[in-house]
Amino acid sequence: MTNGRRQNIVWFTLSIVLFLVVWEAVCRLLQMPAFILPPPSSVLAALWQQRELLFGLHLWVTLREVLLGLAVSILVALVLTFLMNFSRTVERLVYPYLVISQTIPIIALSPVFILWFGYDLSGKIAVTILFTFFPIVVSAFDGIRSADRQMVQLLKTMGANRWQVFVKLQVPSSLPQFFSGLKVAATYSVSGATIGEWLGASAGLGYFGRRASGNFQAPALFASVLLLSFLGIMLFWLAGLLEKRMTGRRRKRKINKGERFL
Amino acid sequence: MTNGRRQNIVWFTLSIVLFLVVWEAVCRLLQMPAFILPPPSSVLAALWQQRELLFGLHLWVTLREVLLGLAVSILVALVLTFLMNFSRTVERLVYPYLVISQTIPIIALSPVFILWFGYDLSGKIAVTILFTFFPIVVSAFDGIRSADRQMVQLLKTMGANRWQVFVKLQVPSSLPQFFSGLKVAATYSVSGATIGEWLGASAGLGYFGRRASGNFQAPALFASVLLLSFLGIMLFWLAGLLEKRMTGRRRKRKINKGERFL
Amino acid sequence: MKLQFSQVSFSYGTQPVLQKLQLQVNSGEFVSLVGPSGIGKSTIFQLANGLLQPDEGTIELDGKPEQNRLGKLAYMPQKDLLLNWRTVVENAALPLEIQGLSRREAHKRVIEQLDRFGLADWADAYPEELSGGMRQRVSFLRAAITGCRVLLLDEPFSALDGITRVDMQEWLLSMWQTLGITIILITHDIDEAILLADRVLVLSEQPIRQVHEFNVALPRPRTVGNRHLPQFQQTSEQIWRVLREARQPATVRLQRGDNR
Amino acid sequence: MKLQFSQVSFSYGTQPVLQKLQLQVNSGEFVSLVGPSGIGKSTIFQLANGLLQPDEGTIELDGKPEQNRLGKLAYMPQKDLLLNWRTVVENAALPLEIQGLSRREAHKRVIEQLDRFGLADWADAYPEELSGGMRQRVSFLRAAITGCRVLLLDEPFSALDGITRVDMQEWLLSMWQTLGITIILITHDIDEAILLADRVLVLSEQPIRQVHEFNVALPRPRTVGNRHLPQFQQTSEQIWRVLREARQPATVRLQRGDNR
Amino acid sequence: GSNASPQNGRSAPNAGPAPDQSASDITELTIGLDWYPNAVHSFLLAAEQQGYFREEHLNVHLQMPSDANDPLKLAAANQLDLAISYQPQIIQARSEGLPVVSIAALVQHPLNAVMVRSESGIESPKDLAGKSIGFPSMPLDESIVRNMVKTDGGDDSGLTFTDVGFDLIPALTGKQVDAIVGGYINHEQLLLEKNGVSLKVFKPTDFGIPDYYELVLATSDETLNKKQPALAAFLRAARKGQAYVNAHPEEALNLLLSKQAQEFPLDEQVEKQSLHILLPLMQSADASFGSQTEANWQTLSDWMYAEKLIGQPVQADAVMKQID
Ligand SMILES: Nc1ncnc2c1ncn2[C@@H]1O[C@H](COP(=O)(O)OP(=O)(O)OP(=O)(O)O)[C@@H](O)[C@H]1O
Ligand SMILES: Nc1ncnc2c1ncn2[C@@H]1O[C@H](COP(=O)(O)OP(=O)(O)OP(=O)(O)O)[C@@H](O)[C@H]1O
Ligand SMILES: [Mg+2]
Ligand SMILES: [Mg+2]
Repeated sequence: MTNGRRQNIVWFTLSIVLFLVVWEAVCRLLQMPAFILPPPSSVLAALWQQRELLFGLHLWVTLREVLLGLAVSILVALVLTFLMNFSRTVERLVYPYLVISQTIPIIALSPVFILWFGYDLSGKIAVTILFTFFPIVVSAFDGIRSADRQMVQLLKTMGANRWQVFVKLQVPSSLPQFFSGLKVAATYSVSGATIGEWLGASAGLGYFGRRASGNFQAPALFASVLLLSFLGIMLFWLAGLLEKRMTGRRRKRKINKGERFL
Repeated sequence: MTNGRRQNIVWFTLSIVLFLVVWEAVCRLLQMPAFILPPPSSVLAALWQQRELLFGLHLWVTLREVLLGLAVSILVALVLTFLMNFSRTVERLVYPYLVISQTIPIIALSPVFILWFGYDLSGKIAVTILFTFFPIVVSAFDGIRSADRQMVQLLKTMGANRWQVFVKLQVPSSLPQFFSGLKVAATYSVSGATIGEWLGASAGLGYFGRRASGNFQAPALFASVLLLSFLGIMLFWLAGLLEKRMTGRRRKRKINKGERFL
Repeated sequence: MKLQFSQVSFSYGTQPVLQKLQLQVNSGEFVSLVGPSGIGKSTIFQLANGLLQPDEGTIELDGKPEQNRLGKLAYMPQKDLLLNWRTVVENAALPLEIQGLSRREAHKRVIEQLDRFGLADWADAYPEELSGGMRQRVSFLRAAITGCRVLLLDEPFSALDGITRVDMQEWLLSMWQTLGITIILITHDIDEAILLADRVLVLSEQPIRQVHEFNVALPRPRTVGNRHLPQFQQTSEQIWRVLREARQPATVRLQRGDNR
Repeated sequence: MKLQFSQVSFSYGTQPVLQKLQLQVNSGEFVSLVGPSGIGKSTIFQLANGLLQPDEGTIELDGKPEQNRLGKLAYMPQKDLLLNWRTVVENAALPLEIQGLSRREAHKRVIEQLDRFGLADWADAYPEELSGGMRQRVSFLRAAITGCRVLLLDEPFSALDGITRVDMQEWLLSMWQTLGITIILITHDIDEAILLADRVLVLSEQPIRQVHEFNVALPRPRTVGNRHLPQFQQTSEQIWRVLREARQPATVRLQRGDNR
Repeated sequence: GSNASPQNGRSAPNAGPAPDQSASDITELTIGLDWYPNAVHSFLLAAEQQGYFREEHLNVHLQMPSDANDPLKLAAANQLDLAISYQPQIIQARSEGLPVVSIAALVQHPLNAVMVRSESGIESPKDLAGKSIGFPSMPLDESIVRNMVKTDGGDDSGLTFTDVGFDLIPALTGKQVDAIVGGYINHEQLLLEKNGVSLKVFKPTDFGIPDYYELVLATSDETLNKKQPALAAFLRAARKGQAYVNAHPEEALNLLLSKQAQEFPLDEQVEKQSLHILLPLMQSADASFGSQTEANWQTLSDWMYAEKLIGQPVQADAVMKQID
């Protein structure tokens, strides 16, 4: 297990290093203008130069937005999934709006957002929620509906009500699909917070990046993008870890002789 | 079946009408400034006024981008899923990039995009792919890995090679999860094309909307948003229809007496 | 609890399974259900426990027509249907949890029984780690522990070796006698059917219009040795005769309502 | 094809199942495997077919140690394991498709056999529409049709009624005789084990260190009537004795390597 | 046509060495606009329609931007021949090492202004002390407001700035900020007033900010080297275009409106007012259309350096070239 994790980290590092090498190579071989795509070396230099601002302020601002937004989003998604599962009417009335909410370009609604949420944290959280709840709802809902029919019936013969079928069977068996959605959402949460900051902010990595872009400081812009990516990867990884934790009990046992050939 | 579909349409219409009513009420009761959130009546008026431009030009441009983008995206996603399934090395090397690609704010890369893709269709398709392949890959890949272990083993005892296990078992059993992802992707494809148009375009609903927004013609902006939403809902619906088609054979039979109590 | 089918008809789509069937199992009775594969035994169970509803006729519990029979009868399905994320104890405790018992209490009750079922060392094992027979025993335990007054057992011992089977049969009989519950058992083993039951119901035609009843007049307690009693042999032969006569529709070509 | 286990040890984690087991099944032989639930019968099959590899010792096919045994032996697992999105025909045709036959050809071969299995009217039905016994027959057909020289059958008839079972047994025997294949059958029915096999192997201790062998010296063709022959009775009693002696570890408390 | 063929957008500008300018050869030029076509671009449309470009053997393609800064970056990367950009932007870019130079000033004075709602009680910049200001991602705008407040005798220490991106108007009308900077007197102001929001507008030049060129025409050092004759020709045609707009504002406006009607219908009234405001700012008695002075550039550059908006001082002759 620890061995596997160590190996994972090695692979991850390898893939990041490869990425940086390819990036540097692209910059040099294709002679990309540095003000459009700066080489990673200069980006890392900028990261170091701006470390106080980035790590002292902006990273934390964005991190808070992301985490709060994602947490509320999961809550919202679960409540929606729950309601849609228990009432066909709610499902039919609500589902179209969920889809609609994802097709509206945020720019169209940004004035409304500003009017309603202003420039404080709530606005960024709202955008993050808008960006992330959808994949969770769709996968959780699909997961819940795909619970084994025969098991549902067996539970009914035990006198289980809908709530018990939900808790004892549908929820556990939808976990794999729920986590697929959560991983996607975790990744998107970073973009959500960034866009949230673009609607109006005075701190955060998105704000920083935009300013850097306005000042033609491509390395600084990419330094913030690098941090954003890093944040996204961490969140994805955390979601994966959570998945292992929550569904691991049954997996752990599976990993025995029987799996040698898989 | 036809009855059920008719009922669906009734519900959908109901929910849309309700939406418009609530929207109109919000505008009037909260006295929203019309240039921020125009009432649906004026949006519909704008839609009618601009019908020639919208339906004659922009809708088709965007539709083409969306459909092409989504099609290529599905292809890309399937190829990636396939490669990651067959090679652990590919998975480990590629997966981090997939995540990275989703955390980078696209606007930060807009000059790079323009540099590489220019202003023609390919750029919009590229953005649409970037927006849509991820949910498909994550769900398809997770779906494939969650194929029943005992069935995998049984196939192996029949002498099946990995390809056969993939085709005969993993692919069919991952369909529900794949379609969860596809539905999410179909919804996002519209946003993808819209953002693609923002990077540089001279036609399309996103382009139209942005210009309307720049000129504070809120009704025109929301008219384009309305069409975009409609496009998104249609695509979502199509993905759902496809799901029913592809997994329907087994569902159709299931719907018999045994389902009465579900 | 008394269970009664009055003029019950049922069909899957266009394929009739039951036609105006009369069936009665008295309170405290032990009845075996025997018949060829695919005739409709499991279907009868699903009608009884409320998973299916008859197209015509009524199903009565204790003399009263009862629409909502779910949760009133304990049911052991033919497939073991264990939840693969629950351990042996957690799986068997499921119906108790659903009845509202605390986790602790439910687990306690299950653990008390594990030894009897040869599962004492496997309390925390997951279904994947169990052999076929062990899974069947967990499923059996799960049904037996519910405390319902009627127990529907769909081939509960089919995956057990002879000795374990006798063990389980004995346990079942002792439970039946102490608790005074009603048991209906589906089995393909005619000897088992006779040995355990007060009455053997034989299904032989498709769709099922009537059942052939055989009262088992052997005194209790019975042992495996009873097999050699002439009475036993006679009942057994009668049942075989009924089944053999009806052979054609059962195994060679099943009659179906539609003709695909 | 000859199958041989040489000094094979195997354990799940810390729980030993086989210890230096010697086992040999000759080409063209029909062998039954009998033993208490949970002793390791299915595990032996999984070792034979290559799903598991021994911790020690070798498994030989036709005298040669063979690491890659997957696909060389036909295997009918204890659970029916049908794909719920494939019809009866499509499920049974799966191994043929995997062997590279065209869909058409594979389906044709399956359809030829359906009648024999009492599934003729169910060709296009999905597994959910089948009764337990019908599912088992599909699974049996799927294994029997592969054309492999060795057939491993894990309780193939447990969900079948007596008549259907005899039918299937007869078909199996006739296939065995015409094709000259090797068959190993796990069953809990001692009579069935004796009636069908050349040799009955009894597993009784856990972990399995050795097998008790019983040669069945009855002439073929055999019928159900053979049961009453003294030779038959004698073998049956011997087997029961072995099993009864070993009763304790099997049902009361199974020995495990770790002590949770 | 206002639309570049996609091919050109990507590869035409650096497709091999610039061809020799033999009289019959047509030179392709791609120009990136600062924003979607509006009144300020009338001279380009006029030059095209009146055939001035053709006379100069030019084939000009217009390109819409994705972001206000993108055209300059793309010009610096030689992906565009010309970019309409902002004077402070050019200085900023040059100080960051982008090889860009201005070859003409299109709007001679700032359009940018500080705007507040009339009922806000803010009468002059000094009243902004302690207020919140919305700005569109440009640090320059921050300095402008601070200096205006100081020049007007106010205290700039309590000012709070929020980067509101592209949502200046909602920020102001939604009362999320007290003032906005970065809005143009020929666009945001007109639109707000048209929607019934009455404003007070403070012009930077009235409060100690150096006068600067709002819009300039930029190219890269390399393009300037390779295509100087074509660029000069372009300027000649552009001047003729502007002269035409001056002489026939009605026709120029209609040309703009009808061209845009195929893509997005512009508001006639707004564009008309906008053109009316723009024309006197694009040229005057002492500054012909397109003209720029080193002094002006140097003043702004020095001011920006003093304001720490740029890290390196930038010399006027590095960022501007008069090529005719
Ligand atoms: N869900 C279903 N849809 C359609 N037909 C079904 C369904 N379930 C069962 N049947 C059919 O109904 C008939 C009776 O099935 P049932 O499961 O009751 O048989 P059974 O007597 O329990 O057989 P076995 O001994 O093999 O388990 C069979 O022909 C079967 O194919
Ligand atoms: N994947 C596994 N992981 C851990 N233990 C296992 C696993 N599979 C089987 N076992 C254990 O190995 C032993 C032998 O199991 P096996 O399935 O071979 O028994 P069996 O003889 O086929 O029994 P039955 O007649 O009940 O099917 C059992 O104690 C079982 O719990
Ligand atoms: Mg059954
Ligand atoms: Mg077994």
